[in-house]
Amino acid sequence: MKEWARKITDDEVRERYVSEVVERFKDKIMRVERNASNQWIIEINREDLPEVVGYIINHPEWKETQLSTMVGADERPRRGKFSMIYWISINGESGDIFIGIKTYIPEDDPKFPAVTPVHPGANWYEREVKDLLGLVPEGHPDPRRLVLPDDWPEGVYPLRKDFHYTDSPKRDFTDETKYPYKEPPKGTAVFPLGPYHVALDEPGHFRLYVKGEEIVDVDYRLFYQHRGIEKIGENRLTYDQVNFIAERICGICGTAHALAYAQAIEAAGEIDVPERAEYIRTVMAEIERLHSHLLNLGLACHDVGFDKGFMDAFRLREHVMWLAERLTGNRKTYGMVVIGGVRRDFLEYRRSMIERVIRELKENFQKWVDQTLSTKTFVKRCEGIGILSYKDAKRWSTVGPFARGSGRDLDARRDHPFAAYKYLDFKVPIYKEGDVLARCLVRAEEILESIWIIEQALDEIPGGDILAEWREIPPYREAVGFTEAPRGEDVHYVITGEGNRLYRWRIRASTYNNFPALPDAMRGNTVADAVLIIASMDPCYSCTERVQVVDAKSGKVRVLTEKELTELSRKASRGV
Amino acid sequence: MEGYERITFSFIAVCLILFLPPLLDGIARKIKAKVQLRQGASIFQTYYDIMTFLSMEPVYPTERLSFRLAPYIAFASAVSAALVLPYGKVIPVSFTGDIFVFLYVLAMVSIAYMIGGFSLNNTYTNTGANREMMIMLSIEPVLGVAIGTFALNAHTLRMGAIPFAVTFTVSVLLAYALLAYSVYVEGGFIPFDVAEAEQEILEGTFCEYSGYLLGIFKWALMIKRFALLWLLSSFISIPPIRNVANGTLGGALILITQLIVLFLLYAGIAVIESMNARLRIDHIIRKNAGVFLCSLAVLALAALGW
Amino acid sequence: MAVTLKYPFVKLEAPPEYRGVPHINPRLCIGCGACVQACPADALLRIDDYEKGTRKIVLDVGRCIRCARCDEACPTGAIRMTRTFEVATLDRNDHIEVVELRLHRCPNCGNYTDYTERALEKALQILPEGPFDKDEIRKKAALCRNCRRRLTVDETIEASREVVE
Amino acid sequence: MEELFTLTVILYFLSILAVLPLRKNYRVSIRAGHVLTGLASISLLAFTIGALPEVLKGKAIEFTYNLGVAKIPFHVDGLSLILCLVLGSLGLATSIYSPRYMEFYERFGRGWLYVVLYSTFVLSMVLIVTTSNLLWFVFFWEVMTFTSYVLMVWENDEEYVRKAGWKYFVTMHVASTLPLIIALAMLYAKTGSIDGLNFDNLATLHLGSLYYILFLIGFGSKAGVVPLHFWLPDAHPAAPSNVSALLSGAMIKVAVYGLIRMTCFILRPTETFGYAVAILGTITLTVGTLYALKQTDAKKLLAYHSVGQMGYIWLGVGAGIALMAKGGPWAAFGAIAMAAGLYHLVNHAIFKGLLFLSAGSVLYRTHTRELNILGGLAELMPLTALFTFIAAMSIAGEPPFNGFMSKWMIYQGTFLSGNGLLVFCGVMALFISAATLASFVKFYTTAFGGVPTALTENAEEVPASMLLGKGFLAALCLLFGLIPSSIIPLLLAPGKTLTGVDLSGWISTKYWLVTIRAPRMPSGGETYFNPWLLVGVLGVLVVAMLISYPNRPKRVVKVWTTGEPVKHEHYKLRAMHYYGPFEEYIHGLYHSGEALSDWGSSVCSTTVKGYLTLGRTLLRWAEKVERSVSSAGRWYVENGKEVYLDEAVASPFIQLITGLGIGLEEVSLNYDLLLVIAAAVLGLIILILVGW
Repeated sequence: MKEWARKITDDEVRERYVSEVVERFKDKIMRVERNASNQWIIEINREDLPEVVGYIINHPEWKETQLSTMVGADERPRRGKFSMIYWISINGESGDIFIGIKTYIPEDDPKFPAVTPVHPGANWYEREVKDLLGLVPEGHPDPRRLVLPDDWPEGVYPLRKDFHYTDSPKRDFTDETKYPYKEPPKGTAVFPLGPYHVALDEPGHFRLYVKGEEIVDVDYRLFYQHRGIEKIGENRLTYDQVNFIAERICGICGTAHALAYAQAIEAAGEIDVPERAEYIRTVMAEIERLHSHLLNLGLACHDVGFDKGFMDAFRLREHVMWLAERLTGNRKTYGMVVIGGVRRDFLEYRRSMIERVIRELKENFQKWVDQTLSTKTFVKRCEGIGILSYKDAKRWSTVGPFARGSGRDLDARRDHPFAAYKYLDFKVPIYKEGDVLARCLVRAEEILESIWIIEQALDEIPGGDILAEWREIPPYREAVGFTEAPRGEDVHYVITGEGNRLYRWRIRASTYNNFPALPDAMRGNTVADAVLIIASMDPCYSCTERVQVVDAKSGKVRVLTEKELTELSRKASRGV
Repeated sequence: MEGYERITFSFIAVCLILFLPPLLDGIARKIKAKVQLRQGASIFQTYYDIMTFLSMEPVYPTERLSFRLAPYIAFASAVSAALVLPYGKVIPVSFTGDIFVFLYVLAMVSIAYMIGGFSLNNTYTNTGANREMMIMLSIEPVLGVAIGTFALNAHTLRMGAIPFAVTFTVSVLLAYALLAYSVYVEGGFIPFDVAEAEQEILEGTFCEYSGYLLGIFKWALMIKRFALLWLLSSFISIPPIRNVANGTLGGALILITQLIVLFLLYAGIAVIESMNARLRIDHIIRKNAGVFLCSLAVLALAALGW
Repeated sequence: MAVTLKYPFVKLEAPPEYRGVPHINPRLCIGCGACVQACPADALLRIDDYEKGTRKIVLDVGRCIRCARCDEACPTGAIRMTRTFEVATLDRNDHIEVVELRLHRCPNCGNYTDYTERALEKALQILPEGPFDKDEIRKKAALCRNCRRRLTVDETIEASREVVE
Repeated sequence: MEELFTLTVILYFLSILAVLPLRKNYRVSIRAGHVLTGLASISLLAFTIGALPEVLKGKAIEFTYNLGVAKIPFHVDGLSLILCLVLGSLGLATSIYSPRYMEFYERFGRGWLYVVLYSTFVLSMVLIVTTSNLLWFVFFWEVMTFTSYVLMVWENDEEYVRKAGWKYFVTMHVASTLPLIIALAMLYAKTGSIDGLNFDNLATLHLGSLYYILFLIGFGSKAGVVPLHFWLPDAHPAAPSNVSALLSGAMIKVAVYGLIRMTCFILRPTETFGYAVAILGTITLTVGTLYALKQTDAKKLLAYHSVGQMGYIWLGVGAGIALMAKGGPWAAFGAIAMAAGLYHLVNHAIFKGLLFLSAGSVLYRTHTRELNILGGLAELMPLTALFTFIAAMSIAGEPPFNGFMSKWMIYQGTFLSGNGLLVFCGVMALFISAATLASFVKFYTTAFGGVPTALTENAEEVPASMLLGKGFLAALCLLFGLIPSSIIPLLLAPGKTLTGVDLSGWISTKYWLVTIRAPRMPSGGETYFNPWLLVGVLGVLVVAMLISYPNRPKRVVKVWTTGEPVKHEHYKLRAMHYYGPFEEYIHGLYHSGEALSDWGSSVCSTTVKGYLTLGRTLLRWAEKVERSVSSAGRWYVENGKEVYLDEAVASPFIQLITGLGIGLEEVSLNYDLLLVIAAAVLGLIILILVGW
């Protein structure tokens, strides 16, 4: 076991953190509970939320803290109250610990004091709780809708237990969207970016308020493709099935989500995963990181018109994709991770395949980096652009390469070792410049580290089972599962339920934490760089759907048949 | 005899002007693909693209005449500009022999692009048009110095006459470099393609064009590039063979040399294009201004007769 | 590695491990519905019609997420991931695969049971050797739930009566 | 021919007389006045055309007005005729345009005063460019300055207008009239008689280089040459647009006339002086246009362009002077260069006049000149948009409009001069041509492009008479662009007179083909341009494409906002943000330009201060006089609304004329009657013209 890993798994260290919090807020704390080796839950009154959460996050000595996730749950059937829990992780050299600050909110007075003024990173979480559960954050600086569409009626909260998952409230399709965007500052024009924009991978909307080409202010909007996965997971699916839906949250970092979910359930159900399975999980996670980072570096090149770099990066990525296909049967959405282990073993021929591909990748990627960094025009475009300061990075609780490019020293693989990372040795690349180039370099170095991790893992992989047997998971246990996805820490929080079903499942993808920081990175840059800055944050995809026609009058959704589709396309192209 | 020669060459010229540019684009795409280690589409792909565009009915964002006529004006100006260049020893339609008229007529392509872009309330098209203008603004003095040097050396501004009259001095060689640079920038090749940047501003003005309007506009832009490069290629290819090229055969020789140089230039440009990222507009202005300040030295050399 | 092929003019072979479109082999399918239970995406449905006495196992590839859970769950190997990946079509109905099986009719009351004839056949086929009354099992297995319960109750009563007597 | 000239003068006087009885009715007085000034302009144009054959033969028309107390000698040669053409056509256009446009200023009243000033202003310019006596030249010059000043401050309830007017008034007197008066005094001392100040007499004298400097400053400041341009961008926009058109279109051209007349015809052209003029021109065109690039006030933008375009004219004229002085084959080429400068002079008068009238039309309908808040006028004012577009393309120098022809000739004159310095000037001119284009793309597209804003959505096309005035100028833009042979012979006349060389070997204009030959040109190196062939080729191609791909909008949709709705007033690049990165790059130049301008105005203000201090010391003995003189300016600026300095000064004259007009007051001169009289006068003009 590596030296640092030993240090941070030390229980004493963990208890010291918790006891400091407990000492300080003695009178306000109602309950302290340890629910997994590195997860504590502290229950307080809702009035004290900003103070306690703010204290831990802005603690002067624990530098690399962040708001990992915040979950509102409708616990009325059980306790007659709503619950909310703020999960704060303490990273870096400081230690390996998740502290959940839990509070209950009565049904008749669904309000709580907002944490956002103390820590802006809570902005989205609190708006989401308001949208989906009807818990109102008081004193929130930006009380606009976040998740729900414009035509969703007021007072209908989809995540409450009395809202059935097949329900569809009557919606008014006739009106065009009237989202209350910020008024443009005086003398500025609006530069709308998305949701349909060539360079955006995801249907997000940025509203750049520009003076000529200079970005003065930014407003944004997301959740065009909100799919209500959490609700499905809580109602329709069994634990095992959820795992596969979790994998499909993201087209790029599916394994990270599946793994985070599986680990959450494993933590709640105290399932021991065989060591070989942990190694295989690690290798899969790193393969995923390889292809994701190569994709992002390629796209960064593409966004500035450097197609040689783009094509070369994608060609390298193609090898990784091919490898993934041979290992798991698919290029993405590997379907490897299940609760208790993995589904496919690394047979001998697969091992040699990995070794070969990794060796080639190592050589070629080094060449790619040299070539790209020697392209002056590319470096010129990336240098000094989209600077996110360390302070802003911390303020918004950013994660992953986006945070590490701004000098934040955090990486869930090292700080909260999961899977086989505790047995392996690797570096966490950190750049302090905070610009696009720094983020690209972080990714480039992480690719090399990933290669090194895979090499180690293949060397050290033990024999044995790959799947642990598990029977039943005790109901109403809470746990968080976390992984370091390519874009940063992914956190899944579960409350287990009865009948092989989840009671509450909360997904927090890494982009969720990174996104609100983008306006800070974009202000003061030019329109030309906007797309590059967005790409350098590496936002997550949503998968597209088939063509559906929504009849604006009746609100019915109809899927087109072949004939109609052909007819429609013909009409569109002939301009009739 | 004279008449037949003129008609033949003019016919070849018109064919070249109209139908060579897409092929050149296709070849450039193929070369880029090869540089990027791709297979790449067929060299005729650009023809297919243009034909597809031309067969489709456009969707109009406005009924404003300035928007609707812009592609036609661009196309007509690009072709007109290309028609006054020498093909062999023949100029197909000589409404002028003057390089300034050529440049101004060519600039009308950009003006059409700008007017088209600015006739809408759309920040994308506006920004594209705005950038086009700034590039033109910043490259114009460099072009001016190049022409000035040629004028000082050859004592004429007639395109057909400069390559025949120019004497090779240091300043003229540098003027060639300046001309090549300005042709590259004016042609809007990467890293100077900011006005039609796809990822940043959705191809600028083209964002709102569709169907055959877009087809005509793209075609016009290709012809504009062709005209610029043909000018450069004439300037490069005529001087070395001007003494041996006599009569009709000489004209044919010049035409073939021009074509070969054009292909070489295009190939070179394709390689440079694929190896570079797009610059930002402020980078470009700074770069062009720097080139201009350096180019003043060239003008000084030319004034001294070197 | 040459990455670009002249696809679709050149056929592209998927690797042997590839998880492609699932396909139900109707000859093997016994209509047990295990795959329907396993499917996270509701791509598989079981539709019973007790009037006509049919069971439909409906596979909608348009909904399938290629997780291969059905493949793992199938007791007969009827549903298998193929190596096909070309699923683009203009009509989403092309994606639907239906296996229709006859439900077993209870020999006692004449109603349809909630299992198919094939499932029954398969179950009886794989009966392990053992010290129990195979004929009795065959007889009872063929009955519908109600009749079986009634029969069991009757038998128990009879048995207890025997004991009493 | 001089009868027509006399008729012009009489008509101008008549217009002054005619409005005095009508001074109670604002609209009628302005209409009546402008009918007469319009007729006067037609008469002047007729005179120009009538005198053309004589002048082209190299002869001048000479005549003298003997007013008893004074004799005013006139000498009309090619140079004068060019200016007569400008004044005639521009005067005609403004006369047609103004009656409706001046309704916009009805709240200020005093329509009769406006007409009096307008007529005096135009007439003074006509007389400046035709008189051949320095004393009268300076006298009319002062009349021109004075009347233009009063017209400039017409909108006198605005603080900035009064300030700009005062700035103009002081600068003109310090930097323009003063040097001229010094020169006049020195020459008078030399010759000793008023007749001795006749130009032909002065030309026989050998005069020192001091005169060059005096004339350079005197005419340079009037022409708005850097660094004495600082008054212009404030003064020209302050005036009503029709007056701005005359100020920018005609008045500053008169300064060029003066420069050529004084330094080439009276003094001898020298190379150094030519280079100085060319370099000043280059600096002016660079500074003026680059400043114009960042303006968002429509009229201020146009005013800065007046500075810039004056630079082109000076460059052409300067190159002409330098090359003519060089002698030999270059002299002929110099004549071509000077003709290029004069060509630009004529063209600038036309398109800048048109642009100011267009800006006035926009102001008339939308009550604003701020480009940031305008937009979408092309839909609502289609003809105005068309005329503005023609003018914008002309000033930007796009073929086949007139601006291109003159710029092209300036390029020929500089690039082919074989002189590194002039080539550099040409390079700058080429660059600034692009900047001009940029600026006018902005001007046109911000005001006319896009969707109407809240401010403009109720605008409609301006009245027919205003359109007619602009249409006339737009037609001239096309005429001088497409048929250069219609004007080039006239433009070559001054050069011909100066050099005495036969230019037919150097420049030939056959209908529409212009061919230029420069010294040392290799055989087959002549440059030529045929605008008709260009238009033909363009037209054929456009029509062919339109036939192949007919342009009928079948599907009109909203603009693409990438999926989220954006209000159209926010979805637009604002005028102030056009070319941001470029302006940012050259902001150093703006700094130095401001420094130059500050320097120029501080020199002037120091002079004024010194003058006032001197005056105060000298006039201390007469306190009464002192008070009224030294505080006149301040007093005027502060109380501009109540009392007029000009009115006070001119009141005896006005009262005299009023008295004369009393007799006519009974005659009910209504508009219709005026038109009948106008038709009669028009007939008279035609008769005279035909008679010759």
